[in-house]
Amino acid sequence: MLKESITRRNFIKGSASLTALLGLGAASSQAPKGLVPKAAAKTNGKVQQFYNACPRNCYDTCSILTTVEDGRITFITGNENNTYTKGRLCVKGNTYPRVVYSPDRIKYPMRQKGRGSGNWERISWGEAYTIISKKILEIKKEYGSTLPICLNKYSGNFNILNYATEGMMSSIGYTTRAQGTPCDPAGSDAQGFDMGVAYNSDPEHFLDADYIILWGANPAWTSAHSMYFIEQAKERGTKLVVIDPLITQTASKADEYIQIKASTDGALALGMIRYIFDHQLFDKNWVAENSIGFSEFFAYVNKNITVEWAAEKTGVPQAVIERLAREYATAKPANIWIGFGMQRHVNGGAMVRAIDALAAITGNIGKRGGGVNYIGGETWGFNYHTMSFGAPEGSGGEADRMVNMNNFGAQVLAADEPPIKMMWIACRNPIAQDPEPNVVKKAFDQMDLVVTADLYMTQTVEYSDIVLPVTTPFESVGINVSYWHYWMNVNEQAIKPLYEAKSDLEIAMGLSKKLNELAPGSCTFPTSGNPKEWVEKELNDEIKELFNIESWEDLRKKGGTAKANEKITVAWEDLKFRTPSGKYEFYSKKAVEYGHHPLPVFTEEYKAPKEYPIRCMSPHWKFGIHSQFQHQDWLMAIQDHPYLEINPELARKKGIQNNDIVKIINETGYMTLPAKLTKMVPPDTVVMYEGWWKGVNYTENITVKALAEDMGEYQKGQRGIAFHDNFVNIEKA
Amino acid sequence: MAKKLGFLVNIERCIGCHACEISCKSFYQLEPEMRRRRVTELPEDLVGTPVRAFVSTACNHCDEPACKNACPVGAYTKREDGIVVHNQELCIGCQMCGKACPYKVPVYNPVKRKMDKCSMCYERLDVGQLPICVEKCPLEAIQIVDYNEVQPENGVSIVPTFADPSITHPTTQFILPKPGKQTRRSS
Amino acid sequence: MHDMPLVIFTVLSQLAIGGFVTLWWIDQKSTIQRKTGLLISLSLVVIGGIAVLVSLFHLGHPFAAYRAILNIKVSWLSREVTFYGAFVGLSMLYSWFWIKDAASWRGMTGAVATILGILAIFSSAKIYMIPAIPAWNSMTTMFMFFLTSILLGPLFVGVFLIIRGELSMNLTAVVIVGFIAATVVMLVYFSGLQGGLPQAAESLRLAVGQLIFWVRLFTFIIAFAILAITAIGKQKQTGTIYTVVFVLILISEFLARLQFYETAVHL
Amino acid sequence: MTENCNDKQQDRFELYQLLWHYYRGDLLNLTVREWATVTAFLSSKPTLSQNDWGAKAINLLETINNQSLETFPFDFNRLFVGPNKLLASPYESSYRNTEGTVMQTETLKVRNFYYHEGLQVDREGQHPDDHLQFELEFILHLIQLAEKKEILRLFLHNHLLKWYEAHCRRIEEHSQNVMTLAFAYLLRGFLQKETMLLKEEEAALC
Repeated sequence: MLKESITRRNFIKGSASLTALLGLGAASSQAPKGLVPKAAAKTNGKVQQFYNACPRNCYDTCSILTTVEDGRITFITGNENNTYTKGRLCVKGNTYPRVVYSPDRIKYPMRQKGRGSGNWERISWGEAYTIISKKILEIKKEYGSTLPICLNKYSGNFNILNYATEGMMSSIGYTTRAQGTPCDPAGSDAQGFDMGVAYNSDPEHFLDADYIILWGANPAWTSAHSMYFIEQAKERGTKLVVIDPLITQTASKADEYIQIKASTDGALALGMIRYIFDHQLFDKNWVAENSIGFSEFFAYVNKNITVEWAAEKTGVPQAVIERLAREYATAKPANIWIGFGMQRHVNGGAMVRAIDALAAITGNIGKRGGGVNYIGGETWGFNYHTMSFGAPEGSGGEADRMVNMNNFGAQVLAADEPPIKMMWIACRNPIAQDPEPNVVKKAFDQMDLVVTADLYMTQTVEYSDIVLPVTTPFESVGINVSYWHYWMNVNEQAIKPLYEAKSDLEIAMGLSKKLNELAPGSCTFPTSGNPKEWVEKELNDEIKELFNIESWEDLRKKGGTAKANEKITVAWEDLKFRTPSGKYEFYSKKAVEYGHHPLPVFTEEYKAPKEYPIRCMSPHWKFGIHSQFQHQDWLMAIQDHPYLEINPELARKKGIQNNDIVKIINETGYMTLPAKLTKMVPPDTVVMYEGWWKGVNYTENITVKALAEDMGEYQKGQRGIAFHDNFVNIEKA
Repeated sequence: MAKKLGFLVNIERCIGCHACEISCKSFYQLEPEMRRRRVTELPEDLVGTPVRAFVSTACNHCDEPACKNACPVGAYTKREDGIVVHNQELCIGCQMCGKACPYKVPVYNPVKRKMDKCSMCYERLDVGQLPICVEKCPLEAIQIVDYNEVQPENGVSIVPTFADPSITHPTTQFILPKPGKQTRRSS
Repeated sequence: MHDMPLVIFTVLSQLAIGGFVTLWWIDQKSTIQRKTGLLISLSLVVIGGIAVLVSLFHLGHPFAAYRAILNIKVSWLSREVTFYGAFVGLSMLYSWFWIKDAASWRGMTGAVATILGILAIFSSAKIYMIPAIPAWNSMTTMFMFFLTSILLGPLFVGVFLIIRGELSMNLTAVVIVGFIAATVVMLVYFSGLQGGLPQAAESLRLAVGQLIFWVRLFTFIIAFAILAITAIGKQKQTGTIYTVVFVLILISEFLARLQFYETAVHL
Repeated sequence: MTENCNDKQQDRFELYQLLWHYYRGDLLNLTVREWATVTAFLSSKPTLSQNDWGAKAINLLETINNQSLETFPFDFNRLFVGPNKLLASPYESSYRNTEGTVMQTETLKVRNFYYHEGLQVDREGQHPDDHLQFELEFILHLIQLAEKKEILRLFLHNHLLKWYEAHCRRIEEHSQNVMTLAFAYLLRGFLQKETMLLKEEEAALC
């Protein structure tokens, strides 16, 4: 090796060589080896292309074509073999070269001396594994189980191989898990009660719709590729209706926009249903053949609901409700897309059930181009091989212990017998994204060890003891599907991992190896393996048949992306619902089991406390997914700070002008940020978009209380958070 | 007859996502501050009812390019097909083109110390490919039109915030959004 | 402030051209000692040369500046560079003829250089008379550029001549006419901005909002007043008065030009 | 070559070597006593002691105590390693393109230099080739071979000497520790000398 030869020559030539003087050998450094003789075949100018998959928590889950020159990514674009994304990426996807090559990336495993101190020292992977393993074994010894170890991992990377982190945890014993989802729980439960499970139709079928209602969804910002199909449909004469409390980017494109009072969507749906019943516009045959409990529901509506009441409740004029009901009921097929934001209320689940009922009574469910589309998981039939190894023999406890991801801080603090002493965080940034971040920090304070695996220095990393550098999609192998479209995307390794980054799978293998070295048999996770072999093990016969592929390798060769068989792309086409009765259940005993009313009834919305009369909504932002992307320089060059959207009328009352700094406050906390005056928000509401901004030490969640939604336990184990029932006051700062 | 290529930007379709801008930047590996295409927010009351509207603009490949007349080194040429090309080899970075352009299209690249602007990806067009922004717009809101052949229905040469087209006769045309029906809550 | 090289270039080049024309004209009409003439013409060459050098700093690639004459067919900037370059060249030659004391050659080269200088200022103004920047796009730009020359040039030459006791012409009258014209142009300019396109009005708003606007006006008025009062009072104008007026007006013009660039609002 | 000339060459070599060790992170765990050796070593180099920046560096190093040694690795990591946004990136590309992104054209140009000499970075593609540590190692390789003088001159001229000042400025701006500050001065002082040396060589060539 050349480095050594240099060093040797130094010794020979340099009489007072510093190297010799201080006894510096190669071993004393963690630095990369340095320069070595060049491989004979090496030249610059080699161009290659690879298929990648965007693994972020996004409807669109794009198939990517990556150009690599001299081992460096030079261009990233959409894979044209995919008819949903059509070779195009969203604005965030286009920034991937920066995500990979940003000098801000976390490069090496590091340990912080004093949590939050900013005093970091570099350690080797070996040292990191040793510190973590020793802690795990110590905890196991002290508490008799691994339950004091808590995993908080979620949606930062949905590559199937990333479930290795959960697998690694299962392989050391029973642990505590952050369970649930901040995303869709109430709505998913609602659809679960009504139809057995949430199941959406292919978004490419928007083209077949005669009428589209986007109900609290903003695909222009959150699913640009779906927006393409919606615009195409519009151009062909489909009417687009958007129902939303805010004039979103999508609402700006609607043929008709209806501004609704937030959290009253259920009342609107029920009002429409009453009109449809009154005018005999419902599909009698459909409900007779495919549902149970219709007569009870019919009676409930006729007894309790009037259109006048709905108008009063929702702020939508009666005439508009009636026209909307008539148009929707007579269009064939009519398509509803329910956004996740709509159900982030204390009555979110009930509202989704009411909207489902609207689609059911008009016979729109099970029809191509129709349906009540929310989320789906039909293509997620992987083996989840990485999670299959089980607890080692002699590990204490009987099962994993669950804490609610959505009230993580408080539940970690409350956990007892045994308490939680160690946290492993992957694919998440809880301090930025969870409600009540100050409580989450308190929970961190209680830990003996916090390990975070991440790409960037987030608020959570700042508050960790050990940080492990992870790979971008381009540096590892994987496979991805979507919870919205029907494609499966291959992820190839396009470049070598930068610095010392490792994938979650490699980390799991490395930790297992160390654990087994220190205490043989203490971890059942395999200690080695080729990622390509791992990914092949994810595919079973059913999923191969569904996508008409033989293997991961086959999918790669076929263009990196494949669409599921047509037969599953129309939700409930066979009308075999997965409810206990096998029918659509207006009357759900399952709902009763979970403590809810059996029928899709109206549930009151959360009322604003007197001191905090202004609703502060925090919808998704177009330059970010949760805490990802927005901090990249290309996007910072477009918008470099968060802002608060305020209606000019409210601003006038509060003496606030454009760009004034505004203080938002409630009992949970406060923050200050610039105002943007806009009529896009109603006068009783302010909007701060969700995201993690570079150089900004707060997020929209500072004032969000861990207020639970009405549903979530049935499908997701835990209720979600009513993110949009966040009430504040504002003043000029 | 020679071509008259120009962009046709459909504001009705544009969702202001900036993918055109960023894909162009990525393809040409431009610095963060540099944008050959730029997405700009339009006034809220553009169509009467409040909406979020954006317009995406790049070089307008004018019939009478002010940049071309301002440039002291003759770095600008207007091709037969109407594309205004800036030859960076010749540029001495005097920035006069940027001053003269009513649309502030040529921008200074502080690294190369030369001006930089959209070339309608003529190298791609010449081999039968579309410009990056046209190909990568998720909504297909940008097109290339030969205005000598086609006069698009609804195409207009001016949008609010856009300079008077009589100065340089830009070839870009826009399709303005149609107002939708809105039911807004009264306060 | 990145237009600072242009501010310095335009003011100094206009000063040099104005001074040159004054010197040449007086030399035609009466006699100037060889030593004095040489001194003035050399100092003008130096100022003219500094202007060229400073202007290069505005370029991304100063060493490629020679290419700037390539587009003379259409580009006013090319024309400016060409005419001004030729002017500086001829003014050197002109100085050479002072050394040689060749009066008739001086007359001829001076005449040609005068024409080139006028063309250079004309081209210079035309560069900025562009629709893209409404505050610039009027004949006032042309007048202002020439008036800078008329105010600064004669005073510059005057200072030398008065100190050496050779001032044979009433330069004060020329400058006072210049002051009056400049006042009129200024008023026309401001009202033009006020009543012009929104961007022009914005330029005025920006300019007035800056302290240097008032310093510029103040120095202008004081300089004008000193010259006018001393002229009306038939008081003998001294080198000191000329120098003070020159310095004040140089500051005034420099600040005016700085604002010209800094407050330019693009369409 | 004269003895004097040889000495100078030896000094250059040793200073590059020290900086190389520094950027490799080899010096993070030295004791106060070992630092005294290093300081004495530096004081013996006329190139440094006679240079303003070099003298400043030596003065600072003489103030080292246990406390400064304790915070030294943390500050070193904040500046050059992470996990935070690097306050003084050690990668050439961070200074040569405005967005500071690594693995860009500049990196490739550096790589080409290595290739020309039959070298490459170990595990190429994982660590940007233009990390200061590699550039210094490359210089150490060239400096001992008389026939590589021209390559060395070109490399210094096209690369290291083009960006070290910006790098030093960032360290000076963000350093919270005498050690890192001293090394910024050291790097600046030494490379200023190198710049002058190159100019002299060029003049000699003319």
